[in-house]
Amino acid sequence: MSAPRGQQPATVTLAGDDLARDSATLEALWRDCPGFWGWLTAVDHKSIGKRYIITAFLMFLAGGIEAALMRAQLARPENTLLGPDQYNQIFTTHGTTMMFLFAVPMMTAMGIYFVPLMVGARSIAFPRLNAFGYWTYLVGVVFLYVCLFANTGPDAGWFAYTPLSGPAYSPGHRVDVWAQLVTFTEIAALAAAVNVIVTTFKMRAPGMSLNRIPLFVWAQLVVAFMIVFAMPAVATGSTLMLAADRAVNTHWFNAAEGGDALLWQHIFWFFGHPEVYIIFLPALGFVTPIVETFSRRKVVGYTALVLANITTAFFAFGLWVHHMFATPIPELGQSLFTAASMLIAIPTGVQIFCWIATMWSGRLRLATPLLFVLGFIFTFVNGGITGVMLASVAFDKQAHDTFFVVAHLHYVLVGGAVMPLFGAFYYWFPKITGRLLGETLGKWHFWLFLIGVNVAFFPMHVLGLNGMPRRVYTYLAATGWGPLNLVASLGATTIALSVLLFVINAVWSWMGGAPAGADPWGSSGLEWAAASPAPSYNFLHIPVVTSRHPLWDPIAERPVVTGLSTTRREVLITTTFDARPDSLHQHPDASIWPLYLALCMGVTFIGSIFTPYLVLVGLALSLIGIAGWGWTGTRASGPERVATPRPVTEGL
Amino acid sequence: MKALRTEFDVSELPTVTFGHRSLMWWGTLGFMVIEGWTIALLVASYFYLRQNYEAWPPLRTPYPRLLIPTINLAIMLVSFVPVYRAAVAAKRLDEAAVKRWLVASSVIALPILMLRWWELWAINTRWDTNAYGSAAWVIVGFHTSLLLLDIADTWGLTLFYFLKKMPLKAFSDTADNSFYWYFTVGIWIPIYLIVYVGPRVF
Amino acid sequence: MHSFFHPGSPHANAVAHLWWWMFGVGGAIWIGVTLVALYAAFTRRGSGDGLVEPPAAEHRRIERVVSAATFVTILILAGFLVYDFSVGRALAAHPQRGLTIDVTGHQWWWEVTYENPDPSRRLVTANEMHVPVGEPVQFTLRAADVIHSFWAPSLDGKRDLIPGYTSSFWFTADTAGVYRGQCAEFCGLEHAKMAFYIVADPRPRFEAWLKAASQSHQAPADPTLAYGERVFLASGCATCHSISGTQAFATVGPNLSHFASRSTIAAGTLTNTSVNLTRWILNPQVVKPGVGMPAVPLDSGPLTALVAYLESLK
Amino acid sequence: MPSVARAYRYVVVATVFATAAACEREERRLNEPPLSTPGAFVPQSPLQPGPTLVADTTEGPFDDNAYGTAEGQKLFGQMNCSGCHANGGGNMGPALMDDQWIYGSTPNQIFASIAEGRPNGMPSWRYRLTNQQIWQLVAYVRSLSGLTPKGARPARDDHMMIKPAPNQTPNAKPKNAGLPGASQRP
Repeated sequence: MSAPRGQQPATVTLAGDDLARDSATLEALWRDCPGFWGWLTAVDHKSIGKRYIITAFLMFLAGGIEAALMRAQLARPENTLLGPDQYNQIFTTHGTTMMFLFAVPMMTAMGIYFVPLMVGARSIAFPRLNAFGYWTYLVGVVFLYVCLFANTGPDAGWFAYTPLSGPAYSPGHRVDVWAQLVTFTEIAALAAAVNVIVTTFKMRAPGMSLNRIPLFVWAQLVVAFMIVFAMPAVATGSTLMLAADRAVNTHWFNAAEGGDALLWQHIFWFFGHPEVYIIFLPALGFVTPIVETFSRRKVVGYTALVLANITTAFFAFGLWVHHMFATPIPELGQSLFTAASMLIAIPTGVQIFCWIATMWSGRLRLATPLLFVLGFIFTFVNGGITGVMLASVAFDKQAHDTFFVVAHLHYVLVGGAVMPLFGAFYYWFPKITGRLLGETLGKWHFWLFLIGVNVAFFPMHVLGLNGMPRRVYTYLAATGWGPLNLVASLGATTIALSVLLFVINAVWSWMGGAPAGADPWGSSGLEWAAASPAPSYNFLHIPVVTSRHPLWDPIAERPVVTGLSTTRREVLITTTFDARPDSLHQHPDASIWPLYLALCMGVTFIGSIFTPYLVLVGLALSLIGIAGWGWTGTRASGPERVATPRPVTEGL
Repeated sequence: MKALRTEFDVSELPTVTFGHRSLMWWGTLGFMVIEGWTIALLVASYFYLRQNYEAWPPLRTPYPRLLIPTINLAIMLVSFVPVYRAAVAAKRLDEAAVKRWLVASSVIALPILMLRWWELWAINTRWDTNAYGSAAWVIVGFHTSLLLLDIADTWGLTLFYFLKKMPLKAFSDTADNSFYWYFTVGIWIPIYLIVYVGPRVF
Repeated sequence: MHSFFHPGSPHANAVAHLWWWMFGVGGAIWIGVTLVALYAAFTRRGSGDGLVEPPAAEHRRIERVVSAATFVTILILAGFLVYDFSVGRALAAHPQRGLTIDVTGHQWWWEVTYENPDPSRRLVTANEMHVPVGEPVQFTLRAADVIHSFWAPSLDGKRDLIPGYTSSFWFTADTAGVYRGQCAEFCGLEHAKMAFYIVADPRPRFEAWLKAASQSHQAPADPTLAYGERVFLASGCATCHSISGTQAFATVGPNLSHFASRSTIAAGTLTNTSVNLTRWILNPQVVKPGVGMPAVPLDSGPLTALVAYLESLK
Repeated sequence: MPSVARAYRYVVVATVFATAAACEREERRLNEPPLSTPGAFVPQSPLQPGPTLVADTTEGPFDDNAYGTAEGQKLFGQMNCSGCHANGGGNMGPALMDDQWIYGSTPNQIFASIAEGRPNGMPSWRYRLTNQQIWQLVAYVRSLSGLTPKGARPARDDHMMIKPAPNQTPNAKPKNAGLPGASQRP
């Protein structure tokens, strides 16, 4: 049993070779199988996370290329580079890619990779579910892009407003592709969310009580809960309503038979607005550790930051109608949503103030990650302020669906999410690859990106107020929108250049960058206690946490947990609130079933577009998969001990 | 590196736990929340569409039939008994009893599944007739998919118990399976009231 | 005029004022926050690995500053909220019912109807509407196919036209002039080319226009024009378009009575000249790919006559 | 490993086919030269007896094009075809959803019926619609009775449902009642 309180526990003196032997055993126990097969059956949260991050980044590049095409088309009036048909497919794919295939998966991927490391766990709660999520997402990615090249790219906007996206006005299978793609990404996001929640609740290192959880993990946890309540909405709308309307002629959105076009907007934005914060809160989670590390100081207002996260999440579900101010809905309702939309600025403001205060009272090292944080503050505050403007019903009726909104949302998402993300790349790249990213190229990347973003998006505010609507494939010279559009396009080129620099930097550094030790920045988080790149078992000994900044504790000997099995994949389960050791759980070995099931999902959902029979086939096949999954799951290697009704560690 | 000090030796901690102490329980709970929330959204949409009509069900649309759904509801409520007993037996680690009650649960699941087919047609309006029909069909249809999943789960588990030597932690899985069944049947009660009884009321 | 910055009505004016306030205050905040961040970044630099542990007193001071900043934020937001609500109430107030114009959004053009108790004087036109200056004008908005959005930035905010819904709003143009508007909700292939014009005239000129526009045509005396009319009726135009006083009364496409009095063709895509019109009739799909109007391959003779006829419909 | 390589090759081939099919189905033919009338349809001499006989073809230019068929669906409503054909159910004019075809079910024959008109009330649309529009109508009319590829048929129309959506109707084998197809002609 665990050592009772008071009595001084023994110090384990581990000689170097003992350590080496233990780590070798654990490595053999936890690593994925070698070779191609091993790649298909991997369940290690780090392999999955790495794939997720790389795939999502490729999607970022794809979406960027689409953006570049649009900017090229709009660079001058009545340009004929793209026709309306191509333009509509491209802007729809751009939005869909950036929201569903880049932003959300990238943020959840960072969680999948780092949450277990940051809470000091050997693995994520449900490794096979995790792998299943990735494969499902990959099926979606391939599906969308094959269809785009087959001239079947969705063309009704990433918001797919009915009735335009309905059967009567979107013939063919283009919108069906969109509807099913959403289903894939939504399954993947939910899988990741459940994983993050359970990992955070039940697998934290002993001593990491709720008030010691790192802010990165807090952000991921809050976002996981938002995903659980937001994603089902879009799934309901796209799969159970829109796809049904198109395939089997239900009448959810057909006014002639009692359906309602506005119902779609309610459902979609009930997901769509929280979506913004699902992308944005994890980014705030990146900022805190970066600020702490590079100002050599514990963050000001930990509690305030946690509460800000939670209140933001709550408000986020009360804002959706501010996307519908131009529709015929009651004035009173509108004012309520105005109030909510303005209130949400408060928690965000608090966070910004806390970080500035931290830097103000710290000793700064202006490394690239911190530069990106400064760029984030500069860019994002602008987006936040235009956001407050848009909360006003009167003004929103002018700016809604114009380039002003385009500017606003890019300031918020590029400034608020992508900038911190790049900062996070520079900060955590060593932990993933064991090597540092080049600083010089990094600084070039930062400055070009900052300039590009502002040159590209600032003029759009003016364009919108000068009456340029969104989603137009061209405009007449007489409108006088030409010059500013040209400027914006030049800015877009600059962004493209800076991202290219980053790709070069990443590839080059991964090949032969400067090797980083376990903790290159002198940070405080548990993830830096593991070697870089982190071994398959994460920690040789599960650490015991005694403060919010474990690695900054001025203690002689680090308290650890011993006694975890070295013959089966055993993880430590702790109590939900104060993280006391509670029980052990055997984790599954590598498995092919996640991939198999994901492919069955593909058959089912993609098939549903063409014929119901494929749905039956898919379901039948997945039954086999579920059986196999369960069969390999119900296995125990080694002795089993059944819990007595009361928690074993009650005495602690 | 710093010297290490053993704070906890966990080698003796239990490996089989029930309820909120087991990971699987939390996972199950997570998916219950997701599915329950989806049904809540569907029901909200059902009432949203209801505003577009004076009469509900709409003019010249018959009431849903009550006979089959009521019978099936009764069977579902009865099914609580074997499922509950299976959970109790599992917590008592009584394998024989677990097998017995799992078989009972699997058997009672069969008529539920078969009656569900006629239950769909008992809505008495096709999904492509009007928005009312669409809403009713989609709600019941979605619940059917949950039912299928849960029954497949139960049958699989039962099968495993007879096919191989199950580890002790399978008892915990059995308890979670019952837990999920409570949810699937529990959520059906409001759906039954809204979709089948509702049109006669509002 | 087609810009938020040139308000032509009390509504647009009020909103513009509101925005300029938010712009001023917001801009100040943006610059302020940035400067503080930069100051911190460039004055607080330093090397060394030791942690910074400010004394409790200073820490409390910092926290007080943060709370103060938060408090100020709340005050500013409250200010915005009050101002916005006051503007909102002003805009929501409905005047005594004035002139009412029915607007129906089609893919991709605007159908405009001036109701009149006397059905024969009911006026149907497209993409260009005239309103009297200084009088409240009420709009009734409907959609024929998908969602469109009616927006003339210089006059007022936008309103969505949603199938199954009828929405209405009003404004008063207080300066005479021609105001451009454009569909603001993505509505398919030609969403980009779905503009309209609102001509605000003093009452007498408006009356004159209304009178002229509600008259139906006599059969043209000039042989060329007469031929043009025969071409219009014979070569399929009449299947979709209507011209008052002729046998053409189809409602698929825009109503072409008094076509010549409009300044543009194809919902603000081309200026209304005989050259453009010829181009448009011969192959509309080049000008506006996907538009409902098919190419009408006419020989030069009938074509010129048809164009002459249409351009004569003042 | 070779097996994997072969699998990849199959995937590529399948993708190419899917692409080809999809392109055909999804194309928006916005600005293309006006389509011609079917060769046999243009009357050779004014002395042609009886209804025009048309060479059979299996497919019209828009039969497997979703957008074209949808345009045909729009025209069907705009030109008030329902006035006589009642959404294909048949009333004053013959039903279009069943497998009975008085003047033949091949694209060219339907084109002839629309363009020339037929006795007892079917007007001629030759000078009202362009060939392209008539071909789109042909595609829609054929989709009503399940003669066109399922993937390209329009689904539910956003109006009151008087008929099942074409994409719900089973593929049909027409009984070419009345007029014999060109193949059986002496």
